[in-house]
Amino acid sequence: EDLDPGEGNAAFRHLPQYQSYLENRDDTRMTEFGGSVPHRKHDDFNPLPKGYKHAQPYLKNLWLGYPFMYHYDRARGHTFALRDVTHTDRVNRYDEHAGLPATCYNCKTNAMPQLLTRYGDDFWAMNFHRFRTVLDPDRHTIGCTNCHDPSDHMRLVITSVPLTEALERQGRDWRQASRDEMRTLVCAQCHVEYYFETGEHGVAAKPHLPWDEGMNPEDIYRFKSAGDPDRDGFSGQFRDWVHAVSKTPMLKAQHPEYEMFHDSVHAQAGVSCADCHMPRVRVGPATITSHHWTSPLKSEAMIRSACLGCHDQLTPAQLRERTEYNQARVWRQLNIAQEKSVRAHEAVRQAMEWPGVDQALLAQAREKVRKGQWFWDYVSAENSAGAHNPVKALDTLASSQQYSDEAVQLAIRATGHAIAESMDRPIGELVPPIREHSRKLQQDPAHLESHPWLGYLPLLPEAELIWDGNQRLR
Amino acid sequence: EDLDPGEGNAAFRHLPQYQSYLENRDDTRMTEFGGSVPHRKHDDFNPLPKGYKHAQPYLKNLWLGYPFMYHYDRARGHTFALRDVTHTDRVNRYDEHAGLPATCYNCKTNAMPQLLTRYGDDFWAMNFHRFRTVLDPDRHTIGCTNCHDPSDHMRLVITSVPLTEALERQGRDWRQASRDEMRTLVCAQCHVEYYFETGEHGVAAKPHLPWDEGMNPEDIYRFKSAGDPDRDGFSGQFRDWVHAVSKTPMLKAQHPEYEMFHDSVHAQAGVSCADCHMPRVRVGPATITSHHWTSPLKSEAMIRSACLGCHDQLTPAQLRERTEYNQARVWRQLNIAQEKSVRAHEAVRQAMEWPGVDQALLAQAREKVRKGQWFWDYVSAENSAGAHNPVKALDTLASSQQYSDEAVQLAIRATGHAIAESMDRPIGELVPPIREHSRKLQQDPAHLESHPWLGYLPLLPEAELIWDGNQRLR
Amino acid sequence: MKMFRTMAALLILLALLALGGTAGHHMTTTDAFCSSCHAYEKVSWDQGQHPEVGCLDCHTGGFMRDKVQGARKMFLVFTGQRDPHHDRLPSYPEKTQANCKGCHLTETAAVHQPFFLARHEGYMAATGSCMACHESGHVAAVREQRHGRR
Ligand code: HEC
Ligand code: HEC
Ligand code: HEC
Ligand code: HEC
Ligand code: HEC
Ligand code: HEC
Ligand code: HEC
Ligand code: HEC
Ligand code: HEC
Ligand code: HEC
Ligand code: HEC
Ligand code: HEC
Ligand code: HEC
Ligand code: HEC
Ligand SMILES: [Ca+2]
Ligand SMILES: [Ca+2]
Repeated sequence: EDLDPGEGNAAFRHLPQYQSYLENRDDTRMTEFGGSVPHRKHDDFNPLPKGYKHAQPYLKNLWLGYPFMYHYDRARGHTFALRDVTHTDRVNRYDEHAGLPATCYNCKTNAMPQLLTRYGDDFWAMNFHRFRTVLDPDRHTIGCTNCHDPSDHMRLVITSVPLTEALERQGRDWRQASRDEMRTLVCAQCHVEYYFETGEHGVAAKPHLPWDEGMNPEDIYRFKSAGDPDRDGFSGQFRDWVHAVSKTPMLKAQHPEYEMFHDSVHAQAGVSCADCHMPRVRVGPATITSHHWTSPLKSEAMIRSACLGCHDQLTPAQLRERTEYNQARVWRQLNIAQEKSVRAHEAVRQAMEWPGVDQALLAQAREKVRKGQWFWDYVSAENSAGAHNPVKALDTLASSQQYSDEAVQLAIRATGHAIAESMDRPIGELVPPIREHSRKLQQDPAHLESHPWLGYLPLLPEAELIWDGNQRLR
Repeated sequence: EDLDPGEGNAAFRHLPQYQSYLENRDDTRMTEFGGSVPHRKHDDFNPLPKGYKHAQPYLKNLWLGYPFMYHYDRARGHTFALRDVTHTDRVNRYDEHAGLPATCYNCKTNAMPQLLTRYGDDFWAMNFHRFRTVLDPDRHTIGCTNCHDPSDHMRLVITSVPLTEALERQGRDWRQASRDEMRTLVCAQCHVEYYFETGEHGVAAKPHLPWDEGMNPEDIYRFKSAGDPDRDGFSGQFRDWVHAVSKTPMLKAQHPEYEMFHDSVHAQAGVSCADCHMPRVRVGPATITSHHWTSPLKSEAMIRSACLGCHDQLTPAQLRERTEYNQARVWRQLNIAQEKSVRAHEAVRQAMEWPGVDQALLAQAREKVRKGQWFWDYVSAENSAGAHNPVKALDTLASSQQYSDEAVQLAIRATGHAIAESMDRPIGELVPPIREHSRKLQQDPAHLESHPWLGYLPLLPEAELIWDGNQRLR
Repeated sequence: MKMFRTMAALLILLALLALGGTAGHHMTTTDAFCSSCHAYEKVSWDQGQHPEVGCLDCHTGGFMRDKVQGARKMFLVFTGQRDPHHDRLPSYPEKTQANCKGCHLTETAAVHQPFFLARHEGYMAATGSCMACHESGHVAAVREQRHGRR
């Protein structure tokens, strides 16, 4: 490529903030429900670093037919972003065509302005692989210029096009935002739910933030049920993919941290992301804003600097205890919602195979499957295990459970209650978790026979890895 | 009765706290989810003061066979306690025998010490009616000596026998408690879950606090599943009553404010009931502890004095908004849990009538009905609509919904899935709410035919009201 | 540096006190002197009902006790054993209360405000403490900020 993405982060290596930024390279520490070890998020059967006690065993089932079924790890520091996106199995590294578009770089690199200047709106839909060798995993991973304007004393700026446009649609301009608002908006560049516009109605593969009817799960669900082609870049019902087993048009939620947070008690009190994730810390004689974005619960010292400024009535131990109190309850309901969502797919599967099934009821059942899983994913994909807004997380999960149960009920009704009996089994027996799956495994017919649900996937042609990170292997 | 309960509250009428105590007589103001108008808690079809928009329409169904089905109103001020207990239809005023024992006075009068001195442990099981004319509704309603020792400069004291004993079983002595602890313990005398000991194993009808395994819903449920006769005053499974329709051995939760609160974020921070419900207020040149126990959300001024001492980062409007944000979510899930609990009773009812039903599965179904309703009632009977601990309230309601759903599933299974179809209808059609019911109505055969579930109640012999408050009518 | 300055100031004060000169005596009986340690009490007093009444009007146990206590307190602060800005301080409401009574439950009051006295006899019979109903010296909400919000 004839593109020079520049010196990137290295240009700032002499600033003390850069030193603290390098701490993002520590990916060895977990907290009870969070932390930075990039384990497989469905893996509750291996110890760290591969799995973790708090995992969601049915993730591969729930995402069957969508690249997320191949690979989904816990997030780690910003310094790894470019490395991780070029190693993930979600992107097809066995083919010259990546399957996923270049748009994925939007939230992984500081070079987006250069890329967009060079290619304009064509960029988004380009082949992901084209930029593997252009971007350097250290210099061009998420860094200073994502949030700062170096030509204006490092003033906070928004460089994300999707966020700028989403705000514009709300009649807001980040240039008018207060300093406090900016301390959250810089994060909302990436820690937000998104979808890709369709080429038909919008700009192919361009990320779009679905906020026009509100940021809560029911608002975004409504938004995605009836797209306005001009405004939203898609028409009618949006679908990220069709579930391989239940043939339901599904939605995927991604990291809606900002959306979960926006109506929390902290947001109401004017607290910003940076207040908790970028506390002021002492570095020798200077006091700087920490640029180590990670769980604030990693140590007592971190809780002290992140929380105690406001929470002087509580000790660090109490703050950790209380956050975990909330998270434990959210986590319990999250995993129950997960199981109910699996059951809903299975009910639809059984109903589909029933001769003479009532198609109208089946369609209603699918609608509830879609809704139930969306409400679950709003909490599941959000990375705080509920800490950002426990009350909303729990209410959302209760709704998810109810929608999934209704899906089962509708599917049973669609068969004149014929499948009532066969559905009446514990979930572990009815549908075991898919423990292993990847693009490589999907090339193996024996693997596709190892779980009833895997049989619904097409066999992939045998192929070898072409790309590994920014290395071309063959 | 040859008992002089003394001058009671009138003895303190010259103290400024007494003036503020008299404000408890205002029963005209509501808040969004709380307040003091004593409307019928199931009535969502009449305007105030009889009903209210936030009501729980299925209460009479859920308590069928238990006195609560006759009458259950929103609580109002302490000054009404004796009036209300002598007017409630839960106590049988149509018969010389009250049906409920004198023990009910335990939390309605300041004369308990005198009563217990006079009658000892015989008091609890005595006829409620015997004391109607003994206690004066103003002088002997809840008042100063419930919480204060006038012979020791009004020091805070615990006069409740059940609380004193519950603390003792935990190895605690309120005489050693700090001032802050006492500011909560005085409320825990009454705002707690209780049951009555059985005459067989304990002291007949004596109130007992079920805290020996913990205060959370699952702890108390376990406690009531296997009573230790010596410690608990009952043996094996405790039951408050058997549900008229599903024949399930049920539990009733009553006002577990202290239990809901005890592991909340406020409790963890050392906040006491009195901090929010008895703020310091100015009375001319004096600044006294308010003795108007009511919702702190009734006015901006109240929020200011009750909350702003700690919450200086939030405005009164924000505090109200946030509390209602939590309550609205709890309330939504509360009413869904309520409907699922009704459905569970109905499933068991249908299964019972199925020839050849599997009795073992039916018993399992009843176990889940009992559990689901208990978890619901822990939140329903708690008077803050979740404000005291929203995260626990929501988690508890999710569990309730799950247990009730499992009950339905088990009942269906017990019939070899025969009732799957007849159960598959909206709850409003399957079982409509019982809107009117009372002891008087239960004397009318036509009324018992007006709702399928009412048919399960025995017709009561015709009778006229004998008692009205402390007036004998005939 | 700040620490050093405080220590120096305290040493001088201690010296003045030891000399027992009138200047020293005068200086150590001003409200400003007290406020140099008791900032929260100063603010809570400012907002209370006794702007005209000085610290020592309420907080005196007599000349000797005041001086001995004063020297002791300076020693405690000087040696870093106590930090009056953050530690919970002892409180002797009975002693203070004697001074309340001295000003308010007087012969004059008995003559001019007999009802006041009669009512207060009742109040005191019930509670035994003026502070049950009056935050007269200090507004409690302000004073308690020193101990954390509660
Ligand atoms: C009031 C403090 C607070 C605020 C404000 C806040 N967070 Fe968090 N955040 C937390 C806590 C606590 C956790 C849970 C960490 C854990 O479980 O170890 C967390 C977790 C996260 C995680 C996952 C970290 C991990 O360990 O896996 C991400 C990502 C995150 N927050 C991003 C954001 C963003 C973006 C915003 C603003 C929209 C935000 N946070 C606002 C406190 C906060
Ligand atoms: C709107 C911003 C945004 C877009 C667009 C985006 N991501 Fe991400 N990505 C994030 C954020 C924020 C995280 C960290 C939080 C998390 O993991 O949920 C993340 C984490 C990741 C990770 C590391 C954790 C994991 O999921 O295994 C990978 C890999 C990744 N993204 C790949 C992709 C790919 C592939 C695409 C394109 C399909 C993409 N991202 C598009 C924001 C984005
Ligand atoms: C994800 C967003 C983000 C990234 C990436 C980022 N910063 Fe910052 N930076 C902030 C925020 C937020 C502040 C606080 C600004 C404020 O409070 O006004 C800040 C503050 C600063 C400041 C002002 C001094 C201080 O410590 O508060 C400097 C200098 C700075 N950053 C340098 C850098 C450098 C160098 C990098 C790259 C290594 C970098 N930043 C990457 C968000 C970011
Ligand atoms: C340009 C996109 C982008 C921006 C801007 C951004 N993030 Fe991230 N963030 C990511 C991605 C991508 C990851 C995951 C990287 C990976 O796992 O490879 C991540 C990971 C994280 C994590 C997890 C780190 C860990 O230790 O597990 C936290 C916490 C976090 N971000 C907080 C923030 C906060 C707070 C801000 C704003 C001050 C912010 N992020 C701004 C994209 C972004
Ligand atoms: C800039 C101020 C600020 C910071 C920083 C902050 N908080 Fe808070 N927090 C608040 C406010 C304000 C509330 C609402 C209650 C109140 O007014 O105190 C609150 C409420 C809470 C609650 C109770 C509500 C709930 O969601 O359960 C918890 C728990 C909590 N914070 C944890 C944390 C933790 C953990 C951190 C650090 C990672 C943190 N907070 C950082 C201001 C802050
Ligand atoms: C942090 C403040 C706070 C504490 C501490 C607190 N409450 Fe409350 N309480 C509330 C709020 C807020 C409501 C909801 C009022 C409403 O909805 O209008 C409430 C409601 C109530 C109600 C119902 C009032 C009504 O309007 O119907 C009762 C009874 C009650 N509390 C008793 C208690 C008891 C007993 C304790 C201690 C075990 C306690 N409260 C501790 C704030 C508190
Ligand atoms: C352990 C203390 C306690 C005992 C024992 C007790 N109550 Fe109550 N009662 C309360 C409290 C606290 C309230 C206010 C909160 C509420 O209504 O939930 C209340 C409220 C009431 C009310 C007014 C609201 C309503 O429910 O209609 C009536 C009537 C009442 N009780 C009757 C009784 C009767 C009859 C008994 C005996 C079976 C009884 N109480 C036993 C504590 C108790
Ligand atoms: C439900 C419990 C309860 C009842 C009933 C009650 N009080 Fe109190 N009272 C308290 C609490 C709690 C305090 C605050 C004590 C503390 O903070 O140490 C208090 C404080 C007082 C004080 C001390 C001064 C003050 O205002 O803080 C007096 C005097 C007093 N009450 C008188 C009365 C009188 C007179 C009645 C009857 C009209 C009464 N109390 C009824 C709980 C109660
Ligand atoms: C002796 C028993 C008893 C004690 C002690 C007690 N309560 Fe109550 N409380 C009741 C009863 C009974 C009612 C309901 C009265 C009625 O509706 O007839 C009630 C009602 C209430 C209400 C509802 C008032 C309204 O306006 O709706 C609040 C709030 C309340 N109590 C708070 C407290 C607090 C706070 C304490 C401790 C400081 C406390 N109570 C101590 C028995 C008690
Ligand atoms: C004596 C101190 C104190 C009083 C009084 C108090 N609070 Fe709090 N409140 C806290 C503390 C401490 C937290 C935990 C967060 C923190 O550290 O600020 C908190 C958290 C909260 C939260 C967030 C947690 C949740 O449950 O959602 C809300 C909402 C809240 N308080 C409302 C109120 C209201 C309403 C009142 C008055 C009726 C009140 N508080 C009175 C100390 C207090
Ligand atoms: C050198 C700092 C200092 C100065 C100046 C000072 N105090 Fe104190 N004061 C203290 C300390 C330290 C304590 C706690 C003593 C202890 O822990 O025994 C205290 C305690 C008190 C107490 C509570 C204990 C008691 O004796 O009743 C009162 C009242 C008090 N001081 C009043 C005053 C007054 C009035 C003045 C001015 C005449 C004053 N103080 C000047 C440091 C000081
Ligand atoms: C040195 C004499 C003196 C002492 C000691 C004293 N007072 Fe006073 N008090 C006054 C004077 C003078 C006023 C009139 C207000 C003013 O101008 O400061 C007053 C006013 C009051 C008032 C009425 C305030 C109003 O709003 O009308 C109260 C109540 C009071 N004092 C209580 C007390 C209490 C309680 C104490 C002990 C803690 C006390 N006083 C100690 C002299 C004194
Ligand atoms: C039980 C509460 C209570 C106690 C204890 C109490 N007071 Fe009062 N005080 C009041 C009230 C109420 C008023 C205003 C109405 C009145 O005079 O009764 C008042 C008024 C006053 C006034 C103002 C009189 C005026 O003319 O404006 C003074 C001065 C005063 N009190 C001093 C004291 C002193 C000194 C003590 C202790 C010996 C004391 N009080 C104890 C409740 C109390
Ligand atoms: C009108 C009387 C009055 C005046 C004037 C007064 N105080 Fe006090 N002070 C009190 C009373 C009464 C208490 C005890 C309160 C209690 O324990 O309830 C007290 C308590 C204290 C304490 C103990 C602190 C604690 O935490 O209990 C200190 C220190 C103190 N005062 C210092 C001062 C200083 C310094 C001034 C002048 C700036 C001052 N006071 C003026 C009446 C007064
Ligand atoms: Ca999405
Ligand atoms: Ca009970």
